[in-house]
Amino acid sequence: MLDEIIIAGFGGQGVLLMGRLIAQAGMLEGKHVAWMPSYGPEMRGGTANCTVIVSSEEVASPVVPNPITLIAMNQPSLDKFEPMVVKDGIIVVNQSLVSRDISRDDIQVVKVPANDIANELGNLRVANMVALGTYIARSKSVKMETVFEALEQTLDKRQEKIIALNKEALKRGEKIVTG
Amino acid sequence: MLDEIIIAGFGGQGVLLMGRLIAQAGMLEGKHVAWMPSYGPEMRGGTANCTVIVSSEEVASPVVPNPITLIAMNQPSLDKFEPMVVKDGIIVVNQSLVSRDISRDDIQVVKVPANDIANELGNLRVANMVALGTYIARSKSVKMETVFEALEQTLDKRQEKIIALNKEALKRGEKIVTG
Amino acid sequence: MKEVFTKPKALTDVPFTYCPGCHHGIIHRLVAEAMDDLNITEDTIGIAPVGCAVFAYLFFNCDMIVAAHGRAPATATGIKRVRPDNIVFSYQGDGDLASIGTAEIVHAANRGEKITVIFVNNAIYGMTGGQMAPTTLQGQITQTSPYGRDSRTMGMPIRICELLSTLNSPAYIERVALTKPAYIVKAKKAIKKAFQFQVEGKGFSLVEVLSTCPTNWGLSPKEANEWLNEKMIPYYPLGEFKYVEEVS
Amino acid sequence: MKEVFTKPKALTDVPFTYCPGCHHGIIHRLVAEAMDDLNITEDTIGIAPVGCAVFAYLFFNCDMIVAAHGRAPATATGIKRVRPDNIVFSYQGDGDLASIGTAEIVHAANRGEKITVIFVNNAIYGMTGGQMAPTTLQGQITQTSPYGRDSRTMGMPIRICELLSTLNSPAYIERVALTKPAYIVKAKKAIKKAFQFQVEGKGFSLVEVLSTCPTNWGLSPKEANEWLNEKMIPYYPLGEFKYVEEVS
Amino acid sequence: MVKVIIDRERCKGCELCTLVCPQKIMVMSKSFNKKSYHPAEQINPEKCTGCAFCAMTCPDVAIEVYK
Amino acid sequence: MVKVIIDRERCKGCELCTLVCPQKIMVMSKSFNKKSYHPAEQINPEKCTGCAFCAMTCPDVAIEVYK
Amino acid sequence: MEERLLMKGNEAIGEAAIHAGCRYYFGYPITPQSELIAYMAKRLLKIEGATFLQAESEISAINMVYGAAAAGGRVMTSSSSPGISLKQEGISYIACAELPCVVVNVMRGGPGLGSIQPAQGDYFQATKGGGHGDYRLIVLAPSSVQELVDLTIKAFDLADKYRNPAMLLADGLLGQMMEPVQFKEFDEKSIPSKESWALGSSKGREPRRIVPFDLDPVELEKIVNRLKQKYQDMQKEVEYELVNIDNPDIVIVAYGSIARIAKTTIQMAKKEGINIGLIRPITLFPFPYKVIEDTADNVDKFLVTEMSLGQMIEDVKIAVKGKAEVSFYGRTGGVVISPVEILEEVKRLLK
Amino acid sequence: MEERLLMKGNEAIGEAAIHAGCRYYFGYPITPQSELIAYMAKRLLKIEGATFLQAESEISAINMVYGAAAAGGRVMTSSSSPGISLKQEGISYIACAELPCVVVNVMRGGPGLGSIQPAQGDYFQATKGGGHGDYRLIVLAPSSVQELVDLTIKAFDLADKYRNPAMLLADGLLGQMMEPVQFKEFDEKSIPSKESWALGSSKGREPRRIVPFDLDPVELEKIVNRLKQKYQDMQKEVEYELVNIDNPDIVIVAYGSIARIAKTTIQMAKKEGINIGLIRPITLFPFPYKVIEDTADNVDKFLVTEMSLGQMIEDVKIAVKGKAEVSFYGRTGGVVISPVEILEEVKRLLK
Ligand SMILES: Cc1ncc(C[n+]2csc(CCOP(=O)(O)OP(=O)(O)O)c2C)c(N)n1
Ligand SMILES: Cc1ncc(C[n+]2csc(CCOP(=O)(O)OP(=O)(O)O)c2C)c(N)n1
Ligand code: SF4
Ligand code: SF4
Ligand code: SF4
Ligand code: SF4
Ligand code: SF4
Ligand code: SF4
Ligand SMILES: [Mg+2]
Ligand SMILES: [Mg+2]
Repeated sequence: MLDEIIIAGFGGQGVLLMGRLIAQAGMLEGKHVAWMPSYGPEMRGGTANCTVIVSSEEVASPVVPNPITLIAMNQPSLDKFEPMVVKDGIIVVNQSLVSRDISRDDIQVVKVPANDIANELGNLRVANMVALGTYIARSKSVKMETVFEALEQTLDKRQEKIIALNKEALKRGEKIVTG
Repeated sequence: MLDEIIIAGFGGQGVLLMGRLIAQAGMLEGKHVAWMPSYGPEMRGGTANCTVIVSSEEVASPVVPNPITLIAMNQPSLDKFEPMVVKDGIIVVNQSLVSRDISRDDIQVVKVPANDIANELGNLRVANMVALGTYIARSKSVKMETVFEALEQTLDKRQEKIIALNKEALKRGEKIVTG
Repeated sequence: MKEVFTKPKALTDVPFTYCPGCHHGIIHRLVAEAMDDLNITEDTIGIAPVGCAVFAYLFFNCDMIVAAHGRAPATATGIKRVRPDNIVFSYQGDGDLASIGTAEIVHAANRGEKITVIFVNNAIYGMTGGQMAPTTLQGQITQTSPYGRDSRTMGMPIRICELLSTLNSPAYIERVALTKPAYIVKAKKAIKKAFQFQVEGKGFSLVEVLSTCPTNWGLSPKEANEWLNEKMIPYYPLGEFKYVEEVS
Repeated sequence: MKEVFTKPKALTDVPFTYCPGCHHGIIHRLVAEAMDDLNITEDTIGIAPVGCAVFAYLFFNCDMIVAAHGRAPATATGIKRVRPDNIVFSYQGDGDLASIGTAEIVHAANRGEKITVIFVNNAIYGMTGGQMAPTTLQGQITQTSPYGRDSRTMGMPIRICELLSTLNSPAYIERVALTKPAYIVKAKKAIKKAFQFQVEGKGFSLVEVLSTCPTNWGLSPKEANEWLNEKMIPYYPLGEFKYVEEVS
Repeated sequence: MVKVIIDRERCKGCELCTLVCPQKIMVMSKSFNKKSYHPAEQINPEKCTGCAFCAMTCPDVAIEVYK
Repeated sequence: MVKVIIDRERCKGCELCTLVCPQKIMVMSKSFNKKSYHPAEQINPEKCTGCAFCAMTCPDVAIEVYK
Repeated sequence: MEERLLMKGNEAIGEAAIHAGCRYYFGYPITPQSELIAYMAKRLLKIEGATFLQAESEISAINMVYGAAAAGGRVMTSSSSPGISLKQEGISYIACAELPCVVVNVMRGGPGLGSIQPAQGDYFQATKGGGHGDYRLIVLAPSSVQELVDLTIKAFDLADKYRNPAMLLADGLLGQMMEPVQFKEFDEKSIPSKESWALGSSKGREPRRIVPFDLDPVELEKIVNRLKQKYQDMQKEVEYELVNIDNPDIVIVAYGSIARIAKTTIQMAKKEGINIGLIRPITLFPFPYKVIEDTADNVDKFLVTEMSLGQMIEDVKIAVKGKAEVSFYGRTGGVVISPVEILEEVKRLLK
Repeated sequence: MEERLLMKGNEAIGEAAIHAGCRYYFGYPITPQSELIAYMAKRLLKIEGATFLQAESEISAINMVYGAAAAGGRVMTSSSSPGISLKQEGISYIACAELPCVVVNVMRGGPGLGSIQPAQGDYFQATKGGGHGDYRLIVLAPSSVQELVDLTIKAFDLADKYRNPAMLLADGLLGQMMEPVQFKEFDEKSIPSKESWALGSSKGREPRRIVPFDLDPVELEKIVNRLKQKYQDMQKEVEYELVNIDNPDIVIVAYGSIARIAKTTIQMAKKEGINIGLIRPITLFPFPYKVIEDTADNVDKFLVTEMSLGQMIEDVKIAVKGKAEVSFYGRTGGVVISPVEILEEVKRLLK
């Protein structure tokens, strides 16, 4: 099993956390994982992105010029990374912030109105979890329960409410795929 | 023609200047010359020495482990450098400050009571010129007139008296050899 | 219509790369206004530091160079000695000037180099993500003082104006802030004066500007301004520390 | 017979390598006397600088290390942090401390490192043969100010005690001289106090000792003493600059 | 009459101008600019005194004031 | 009685002790030591007060004073 | 089995250092190793008797390390390229004084202020001595977060064993990435005692002197010869990884993060029927000359690939002794080489 | 014929610099180059508009050089080994910014504080870049006082030609010795104009920016590739001296003062019927690989001799490509190798 994911969005959208959770969950499931952020001041105000690899084999190159999966949390990210996705790859796109359609026809697209759903849930900040839920449901690279576990390990345990909300968001995202 | 000279003495005895004058004179006579001082704080209060090479050939190594000539201005210098002089080499020794005899019998020794002569001349500081005069007379590596010329080029021209005194000292040193 | 306020000509059109609410932008503008006012832009050589203001070379309409971290005063010295007729300024952060560059600023000031130094004190290392600066306040939490600056092992914040004012040679040293229009007016005067001193050949001048770093302070721009007023100004009193009419 | 004056035990038997009349020797003795008096020799770690006193490691009967030029305060910091129960002192010249080591001394002082600094100000670089130091007097001729120090391009001499006293953290700073027995008595007290402060955990202490360099000043030891009295003391006033009973 | 021009695209939505306007007529827009900041906007321009406090304070030189 | 001991071989002939002796009984010897310095020597030892100024001043710790 | 933790490279170095008993850290912030200094602050400031100190500069930091090492502390500093340049004088002192310490360089693009992206342009500086005089660092080149952990621990051990500074030569890619890591149990008792040489209280023994110089050349030469002997002894610490080295069409020599990228190239090549071998030096000093030389007896072509204009290639050439062709592929400025690029270069060479 | 002057090496460098139009000097005292800084003070302080400045440190000095070079001045700094280590960051900046300047290193024994006697332990630092990142200095290695003069002048010219820092790599022996020198007429008009790139008044032109970094790796790589091209172009400046190279029993490779000592060895050997050749690299970067490789086609044995533990030998090995045996003889710590020692080593090798 192998997934190579690029997750991209605005600085404040929590894309690094999304990647971390996938990696953490992969690790908990005994897979080989690697997570690689973009870094430096160019992130300031601009876009942020990270790369995650989940694999049953040892991870060689952590750099992924051509991802199997792209999670595009906003328009500029889609513009930047769409051309790089491999043939037959997947793009999970945050429909709430992306107006245009995807131009390539050799890839599979999953649209999720992440911000709208997050708004429904009462907190725009969990839009990332919504999209993450969609990704997990679609790719099955890791199990949803393991992501829950990863979430609990990563977030401050005393913030039960927030954890609950995040889980809720993940599930709502999942529904986009599972219906 | 080749002479390789080590001149050694106390810090204040003017041994560096002696070397410089030989080198300068050699240069004026169109010879190849090199001058090399000992340097650094170990000189402070201790001994000073320099190496001079005067040659009709280009000077390769400026370092002379085994000099042809040694001018020893005091006892410690003689102790240190006597063993290094080449067989059949020359040692010009400042008899005023060296009590012992030279132990080697495979070298030629010229004794000059440089301090005493300088004292006679009324200035202890020209002991170096006395010894230099002796050396030049003995070695003939450069001509005395050229040393005079070098002296004039090196010392402040306004100090005519000092130059005259130095020349006088050189001549007195010369006499040790020429009689 | 009359221009009441427009972008100074000494600024390029490149939008600043600074975070929202960061005072670096205001300081840049005041420096540019001083250049405009004194009509020296074409003769000025500016020195960007290593720090958030490393990008300053993009923003000023004059010749610019990026110095090594902390060494801007030395680089300024080199430039000014070759081009005494040009106006040379360095623009330095507090990590740059008060930490790694301590020797350079002390000695440039002491030599009375005829340069202008704009010293941006935001009590933190901005560019590298919020580490403690020599100017970080007692108790302030940063990446490298995660439990608050502890004066017992990390020392008290250094007051650069006070320190440099013990030297004979500096001609003009002042500390200003930007958290109110009235302060900004004063800051503008100070920065202009600092260039004026150089134009008149009077010697070393330095303006310390208390500045915010909302990003690394973890505060909104508004809160950052308040924090500066409440915490920084009491420790770093505003005012003129040195003003020498005639430098011998 | 009673000993009125004997060589302190904290000195080894190795004869000093300093030039005739050089005050380094007196200062060494005073440091050793302080160690004897406080009975701390066995717990003391000394730091020799790069300068004429680089050989200090030969002379003191305690553990010693030679620091890189100017960095003795940093090296002292490293040692003291690992061995807080030892007494750590650095011994530095004016080239070492006031020129290349400016950042290190300012920040060690500012952190209030619990170390003792003996600062030997002889207004020149002794070891390297007499170049200008930051403390060289206006008009003074050296190898690198052959026409006299010119304050217009080389700045005025830096007064280190005054500079460091603007910082919060140093506990004790004093300037002394050695040109008269009365001065020597005072210097001895100051140096002892500087160690005493450390023994009591009070924090950073520094004693600046005005010192002669007959060799590079081109003066006899006697003339050097006179020059120090007449030229240096007026510019470098003797006295206590900082004395903090309780360091917070 | 005073005219205050805000460069919506240079504005980073820091809100500092709104704090210094004595007339309280600088407010933050609900809309986004291209960098996804909410830019400042002026309401009730007729109340503007042209004091330029807003412009002086703006770290992004996004405000110009004309009379 | 006071006894002043001068280590002739440590002495570098700097003359500083001669300058501070209130009794003017420290003088420079005409002879050389091994390092070719003229060492200090005490004359009229009976005049010595044991003030130890000479010893305090000696940069080479060449003087010891006993009472 | 020890717990697997997902850790960022920089933090993993920090944790490994503390795990290995490092209690003294002196550093100065610089990207891309800032997480390391922050991590050391967070951890060491909570350990009684430990010291975390943000120095006023890299120079001060390395000279604090010098002092702390002399006093017997297990001590570390870290920085990135420009900051490491500033430490060269200090490192030369520490090497001359024969003191153990660990210096971490998380390399970034250069020269000058460069960029903050990964690079390998400091190979010469690390392995040949960027400072003055004849000295060498032990240089370890990790290529995964787990190796950051293992080699950090090893760096401390080798530093103590040889009383020599050891450098962990990483890059921004390794420093910034996260991977699962495990910490094997570490026996603090394995740290050699420093009581026989470190500075401290001299009660009951002769005072000690740490003196990195001797104005008498003959004496200084003795010190240098002692170093020389030590560097020869270190040869036995050579470590490297061999991949697919049996009968390859070509052998890639690469270290650090580029070596793992090359592994992807190898996998890709296999699919195309190209047989690529890999020699990955893990110790850069001592350098695995012998295995490369031996390999050159059976292989015609070597490709050295580095994120530089070509530095390690010189050591490879020295090892190969003209027995095989040695080519180079590099990118600089912070550009990370992609597996495809390397593959294309291989194909070009095999044509 | 120009006048012959007896000059001390350090002073000869100073006079040559001024002769070549150098009007800006920033330095910090250190033995054994103190006469040079003193000479610059004496001369430059008397020239209207020139600057002599004793900086507060070597770091400040090199950063002043950076500024002065950016402003278009013909500028120099000098130091000795430990001081040169401190300049590494600054040198890397200057190289990245493509600014011309001359850096003099009068080497002394190392590592650490070392000694103040002659040594050649900074070869790696000079030729491979002791600083971070991919850059190179032009490195010239004089072996007589006359060459100190000629190569100082050449260093300025090459620095300007390539807009790259050039290093004069001398040692304490050359710096301290006196030999006769001559100054050929120098045409100040030969100094290339810097008006097209130096900082100054921007009236009538676009403002200029000297920016030794780019956070975009791809952009930074363009800068580095420009450097690379330049370093390739520099290959044509290779200079070396060949002695007795026709049919030697063995070839010595040596530079600087050791090369002239080796010449004495050659003379001595001739008397004993031993035929020794000498290749003396005059430019250490670019290094004369080709002549060494070509020589290796006809000669079995090479002896590299340096006042170090063996540094240039690596370049010789790279050049020789295994075609001949390459041995080493070195002394360190400030010990000057004697002609006899070398001869004995030669005899041992020829046995
Ligand atoms: C020699 C060196 N050390 C460290 C750094 C990393 N660095 C970049 S900016 C900076 C400090 C920035 O802080 P400051 O000077 O206060 O400026 P600010 O960003 O806060 O405006 C540091 C340490 C560097 N580039 N070079
Ligand atoms: C990095 C470095 N720079 C320069 C030197 C050369 N150096 C040795 S001692 C010294 C200065 C000595 O002057 P000071 O500190 O005043 O001590 P003093 O000899 O006067 O007591 C210098 C510059 C050095 N050893 N290392
Ligand atoms: S990090 Fe701080 S100083 Fe830097 S631009 Fe952002 S707010 Fe300003
Ligand atoms: S050179 Fe000066 S400071 Fe050094 S020992 Fe001699 S007199 Fe003392
Ligand atoms: S000019 Fe003054 S009144 Fe008008 S909007 Fe700006 S701050 Fe408000
Ligand atoms: S101050 Fe400037 S950047 Fe901030 S909100 Fe107002 S217009 Fe926008
Ligand atoms: S003890 Fe006093 S009186 Fe006696 S010799 Fe010494 S200085 Fe003179
Ligand atoms: S003070 Fe000491 S060294 Fe000087 S002359 Fe007197 S005894 Fe000798
Ligand atoms: Mg700051
Ligand atoms: Mg001094």
